Amino acid sequence: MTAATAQRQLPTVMAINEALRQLMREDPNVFLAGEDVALYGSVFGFSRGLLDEFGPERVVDTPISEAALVGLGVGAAATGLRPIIDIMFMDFMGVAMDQLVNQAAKMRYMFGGKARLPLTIHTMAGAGLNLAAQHSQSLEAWFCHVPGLKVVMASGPYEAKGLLIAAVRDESPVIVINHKALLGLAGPVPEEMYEIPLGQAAVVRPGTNFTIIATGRMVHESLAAAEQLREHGIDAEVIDPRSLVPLDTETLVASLRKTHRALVVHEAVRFGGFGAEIAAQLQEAAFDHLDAPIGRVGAPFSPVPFSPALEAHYVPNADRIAGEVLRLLGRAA
Amino acid sequence: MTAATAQRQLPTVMAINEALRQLMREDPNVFLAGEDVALYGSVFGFSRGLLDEFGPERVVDTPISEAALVGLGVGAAATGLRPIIDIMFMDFMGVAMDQLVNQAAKMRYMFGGKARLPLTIHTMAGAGLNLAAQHSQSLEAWFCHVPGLKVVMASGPYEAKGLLIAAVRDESPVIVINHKALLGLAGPVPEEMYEIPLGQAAVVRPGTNFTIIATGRMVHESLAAAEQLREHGIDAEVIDPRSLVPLDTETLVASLRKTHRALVVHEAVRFGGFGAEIAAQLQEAAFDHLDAPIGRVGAPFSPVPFSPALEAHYVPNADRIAGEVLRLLGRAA
Amino acid sequence: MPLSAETLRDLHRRMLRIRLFEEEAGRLSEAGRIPGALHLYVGEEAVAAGVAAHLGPGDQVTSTHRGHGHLVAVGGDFRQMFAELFGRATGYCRGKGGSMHIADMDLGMLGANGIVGGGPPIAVGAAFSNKYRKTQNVTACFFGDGASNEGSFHEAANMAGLYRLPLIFVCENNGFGEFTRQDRHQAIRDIADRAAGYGFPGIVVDGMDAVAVYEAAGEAIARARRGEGPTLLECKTYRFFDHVGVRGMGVVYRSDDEVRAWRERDPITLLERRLAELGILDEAGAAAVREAIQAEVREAVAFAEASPFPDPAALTEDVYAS
Amino acid sequence: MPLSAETLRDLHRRMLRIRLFEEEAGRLSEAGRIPGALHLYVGEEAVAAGVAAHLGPGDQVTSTHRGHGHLVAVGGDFRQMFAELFGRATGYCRGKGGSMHIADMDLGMLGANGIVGGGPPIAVGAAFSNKYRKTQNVTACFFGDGASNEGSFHEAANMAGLYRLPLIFVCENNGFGEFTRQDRHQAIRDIADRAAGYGFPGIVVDGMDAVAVYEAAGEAIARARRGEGPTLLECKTYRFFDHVGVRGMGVVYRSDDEVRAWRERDPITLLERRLAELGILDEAGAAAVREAIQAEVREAVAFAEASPFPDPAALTEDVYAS
Ligand SMILES: Cc1ncc(C[n+]2csc(CCOP(=O)(O)OP(=O)(O)O)c2C)c(N)n1
Ligand SMILES: Cc1ncc(C[n+]2csc(CCOP(=O)(O)OP(=O)(O)O)c2C)c(N)n1
Ligand SMILES: [Mg+2]
Ligand SMILES: [Mg+2]
Repeated sequence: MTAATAQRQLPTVMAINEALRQLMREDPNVFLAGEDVALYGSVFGFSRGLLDEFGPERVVDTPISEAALVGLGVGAAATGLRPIIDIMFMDFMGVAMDQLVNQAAKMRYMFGGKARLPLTIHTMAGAGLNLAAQHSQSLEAWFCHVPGLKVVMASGPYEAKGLLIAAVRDESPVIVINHKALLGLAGPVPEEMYEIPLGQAAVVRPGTNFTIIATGRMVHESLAAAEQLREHGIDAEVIDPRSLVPLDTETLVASLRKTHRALVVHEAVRFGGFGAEIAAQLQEAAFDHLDAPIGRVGAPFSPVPFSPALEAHYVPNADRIAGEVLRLLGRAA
Repeated sequence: MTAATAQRQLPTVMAINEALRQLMREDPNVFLAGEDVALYGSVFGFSRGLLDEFGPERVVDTPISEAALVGLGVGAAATGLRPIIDIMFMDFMGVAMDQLVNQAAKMRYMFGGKARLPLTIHTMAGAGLNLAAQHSQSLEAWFCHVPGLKVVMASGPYEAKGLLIAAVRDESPVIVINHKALLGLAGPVPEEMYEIPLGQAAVVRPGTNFTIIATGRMVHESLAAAEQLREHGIDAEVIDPRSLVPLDTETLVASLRKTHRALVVHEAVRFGGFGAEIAAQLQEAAFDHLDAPIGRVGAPFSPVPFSPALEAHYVPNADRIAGEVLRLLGRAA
Repeated sequence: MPLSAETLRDLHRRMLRIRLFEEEAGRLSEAGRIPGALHLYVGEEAVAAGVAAHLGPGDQVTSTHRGHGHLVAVGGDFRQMFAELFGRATGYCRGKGGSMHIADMDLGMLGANGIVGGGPPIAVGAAFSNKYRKTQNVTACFFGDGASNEGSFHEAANMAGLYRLPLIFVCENNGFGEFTRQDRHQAIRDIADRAAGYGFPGIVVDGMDAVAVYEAAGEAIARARRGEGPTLLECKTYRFFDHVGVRGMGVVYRSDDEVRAWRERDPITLLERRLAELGILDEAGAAAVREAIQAEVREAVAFAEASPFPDPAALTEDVYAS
Repeated sequence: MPLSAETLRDLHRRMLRIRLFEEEAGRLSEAGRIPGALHLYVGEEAVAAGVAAHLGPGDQVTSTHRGHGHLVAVGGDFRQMFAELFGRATGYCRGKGGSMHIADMDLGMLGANGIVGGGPPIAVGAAFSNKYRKTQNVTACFFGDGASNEGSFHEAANMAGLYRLPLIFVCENNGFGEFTRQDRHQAIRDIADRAAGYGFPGIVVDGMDAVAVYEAAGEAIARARRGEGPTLLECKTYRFFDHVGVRGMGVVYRSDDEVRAWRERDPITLLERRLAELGILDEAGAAAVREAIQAEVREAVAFAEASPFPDPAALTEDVYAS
């Protein structure tokens, strides 16, 4: 990131837009397909203008048929194209799981390495907009458990662009997860194309005596928590894995070796979430360095409620994160 | 289990058959629907004879339409029946995930507690029969991460019957997972109806200085590993959670407090598997009692291979489990 | 056989209840007083009313994301509805469901559904249950033109046809799936044509004509109750507001002329005209009905706004039954 | 226009190659020498052969769990096929796929599929790709009568019709989904009728008559290459062996008489009779073809059995491309 380009601020939605545009300019085999991504420019607005520039052959509105939509990507990728398939809400993966998990993820392996699937699945996760149980989920744990898929989660505009570019250029199926509540969040985004290498975590806030590992929107809540913790004399390091598969375990372990304590934070349901994998790995890799168990913050064990009064308690926030850090440090919050 | 009935040995397939028969006799609202469960008695044979006894209204062959099949269960359960829906192979859940996860699991919550879904989904997991990547998976972690579903896994005939009866009598959606390679395994099964309460782990082999927590077929491999470990002077306790949601954390933690070391074993892919949740919970609940990190054994990060030569290395076995225990104890295997 | 005055008045009242409920909900949403997403039914009232007028105790409805219309049509309670839209503890779903999951199990309204195509498989289950329990009940499954492209619709239709379930599939063909016009999401004109592929009749009806819907639905439902299996009833209709909320985001996907032309066939106006012609309800009469419903709406909104939000303790309740 | 002798001989040879490959695979499976599940194509050869005879470089095929027939039909290599069935390192998939996932990407055979209905969405993608890349290539999507009830088929068919993709849907209607007869899994007789719901033609053809399949497939494929969109070609056929393997588990789901009646219409016998009548191939000629293929089978089996199993190190290879 050069100093000059770093100045330019873009909201996440425009960072995605720019990445798509540049990817399609770069490679004529790249196309975008999804429900209302063409004429309407996606219900989230991230593909506005692409139809005008690239035409209906490359920016494709599809029927409401998610299984066929993912299949469109699988078949096109297997025959030489580089599809970007948009599944509007991550919650809708339920109707497309077979194509993702039994076809896209396994094809290369089942065929003894003779298939190549440069397929990107883009989707929108997360709660916070009062969209209730079927439009607010964070289901990344499902995909992380499926060998053959790579999984990345963006925490802001810089990540959204860099991860999407890396995903589309990758030779394997990658699920790119953005968070609907971060679409308006602006930040510095270089104009040129750049990749965030899959499998490289970012130390978002260096610190010395506590490690917070957070994904997606929780990166911001964790940064806010770190500010709160400063007042308690705690200098928390915040790490954003960015890519969950492959996972940059090294960076996480290195931090833990330094701080001796860690908390994993995600917006997904805590029970059975990807945080469990990180926690399980960390306690194994750095057992002798631990001064406290690896903590986890996530959503409670319930569907996402509609009412703002409940959703506010459902989604983890800075207070809960800071509180959990203090608890792990043996102090009252 | 009385001494008399305990004598009777049944293979798992017949234990399932008996449970289904007794459940259907007990309650006229119980019915079984699935692909080839009626006339053919299921491709695994567990529903043989049911059509003759209960007729085609209650033992229902369906088209190959898993989404509608689960929906059949959801709609029937919501309107007063007590359906048992068979999804032949767990791998096929991919085409029915939405009905399971967005409908069955969430309906009660979304409707503020006003719906009741006494729905049982029965399915067959596991590798070991050279059925390759799409007929061998263990995907329980997906379901455990979904609030609103309960999840149980049977490790033999006694468990298959008792868990199925408990599941069908439960008022919420329960996924009952059997293992196809255990269908022929015989063991004592009481003739009368009995429940294995959901949320109650079983200490399958009491031991003093190491805890092995294993599910499904891995219970047997773990028992074999425990025998191997005896020769090393290790007296391993083997625990079968039986129910993953709800999880009997207490029994697991109590054992760990006693043994100070634990290994979680499942046949599912290790990365992102349910073992991570157990490990993460245990290290948190019993941090001060741990003499070693919580270990995990599971399948490697690849789809299930077809070739017997590869599948033999894919599925965890007693040797690997024992080896991992010894490693955790700091000794060479 | 011409419809009785009573039936016509009933249809009119059901439609007007939907309209006035929806218009108020739309206003409240635009004003930022209702959180989340609202998919309004305005313009399509004849469909829900014409079908619901044949339903009674023990019958069921599966709905869509555009579910208020269906719930009002089967007799949904305005208070609990508005309270739910406001996310209050007194709402139908204790505030947990909101617009997209509004339900009344006692009325057999098995829930609005945020998943396009989520309803048809559930409708199969409900209809199976009706048959299994040897009732004469039927299930009405509402779904959109867009939803007709989901695999779940296909599977459900095939199963319903195979088992000859007491079920009617009511396609609300409003010409769009979100912002995609029908001719850009399927290569057919009449979704009713798909019924032949499942072995039951498919019928096209003018979805702006409440009487036409009522009559066609009546036949289909009677057929279902007689045990003769499902029917696919395609109602050609139009939504007057945007896909979500009232006004759109400024992206043009249909012309003002088109909207205007359809609004000229406003199903309520059409029915009121007919009622007036038949001497069943004159302008004053219609105004009185309107005013009564309007009062009910006002009262319900007041009730909702005065209702408490759910207690945080409710967050993890209702996940499992016991 | 009558088919040329060359075409007829080609059809015969393709069918016979499938038959002899399959019969040997069946024997090996029954003898316990091939692990896992084997779904044999015997009886249905006319379908794969009649379609594949029109395919060439750049065209694709998506297949089913019953996939050997399709792979042999498009020119699959016996050695790599047997080696794959035996789980050897020299197999098409290095032993990782087995019967249910056998594939030859170079031949455009995009894989057998263990998921019923797994193929149609992938076929849509391949056909989309052919169109996108402005080739004249087509994709043939094989699927069964049972698969026609999966939602994925519906979605794929709708999408293919909408985009007018160069795709032919070839329904192998063998009268059963596993052990469930067609009249117990759908309420229609001709699956071709479903095409109307997607806006393209549906055609029924005698799937035991290779010439009939060849002619109908030829028209459909030509249409697709001309950019006129998909066709659904339903081939009425029958499988001579059990759903899995050769002999069943003893559960009766069809009568011996029924099997016998269909066997009397063995597609290979029918074609050989025709070839003999036309003076194209006499008994001795047919025997010679048969013997040559048989030798190839023997050689391939020997190759497969002599091949090494994959190295354990291969276990975690091929998960990702790099
Ligand atoms: C499985 C799924 N895919 C996509 C969506 C997003 N979505 C919500 S409503 C809608 C359009 C539905 O169209 P139609 O069925 O015609 O109903 P209408 O909105 O016109 O009443 C879409 C695509 C969804 N909610 N669920
Ligand atoms: C999604 C899915 N459901 C069920 C099965 C189990 N199964 C394998 S083959 C088969 C029957 C398929 O019938 P059809 O499509 O007619 O093909 P046929 O076997 O007759 O060639 C079934 C149900 C499966 N493999 N995948
Ligand atoms: Mg519509
Ligand atoms: Mg078949």
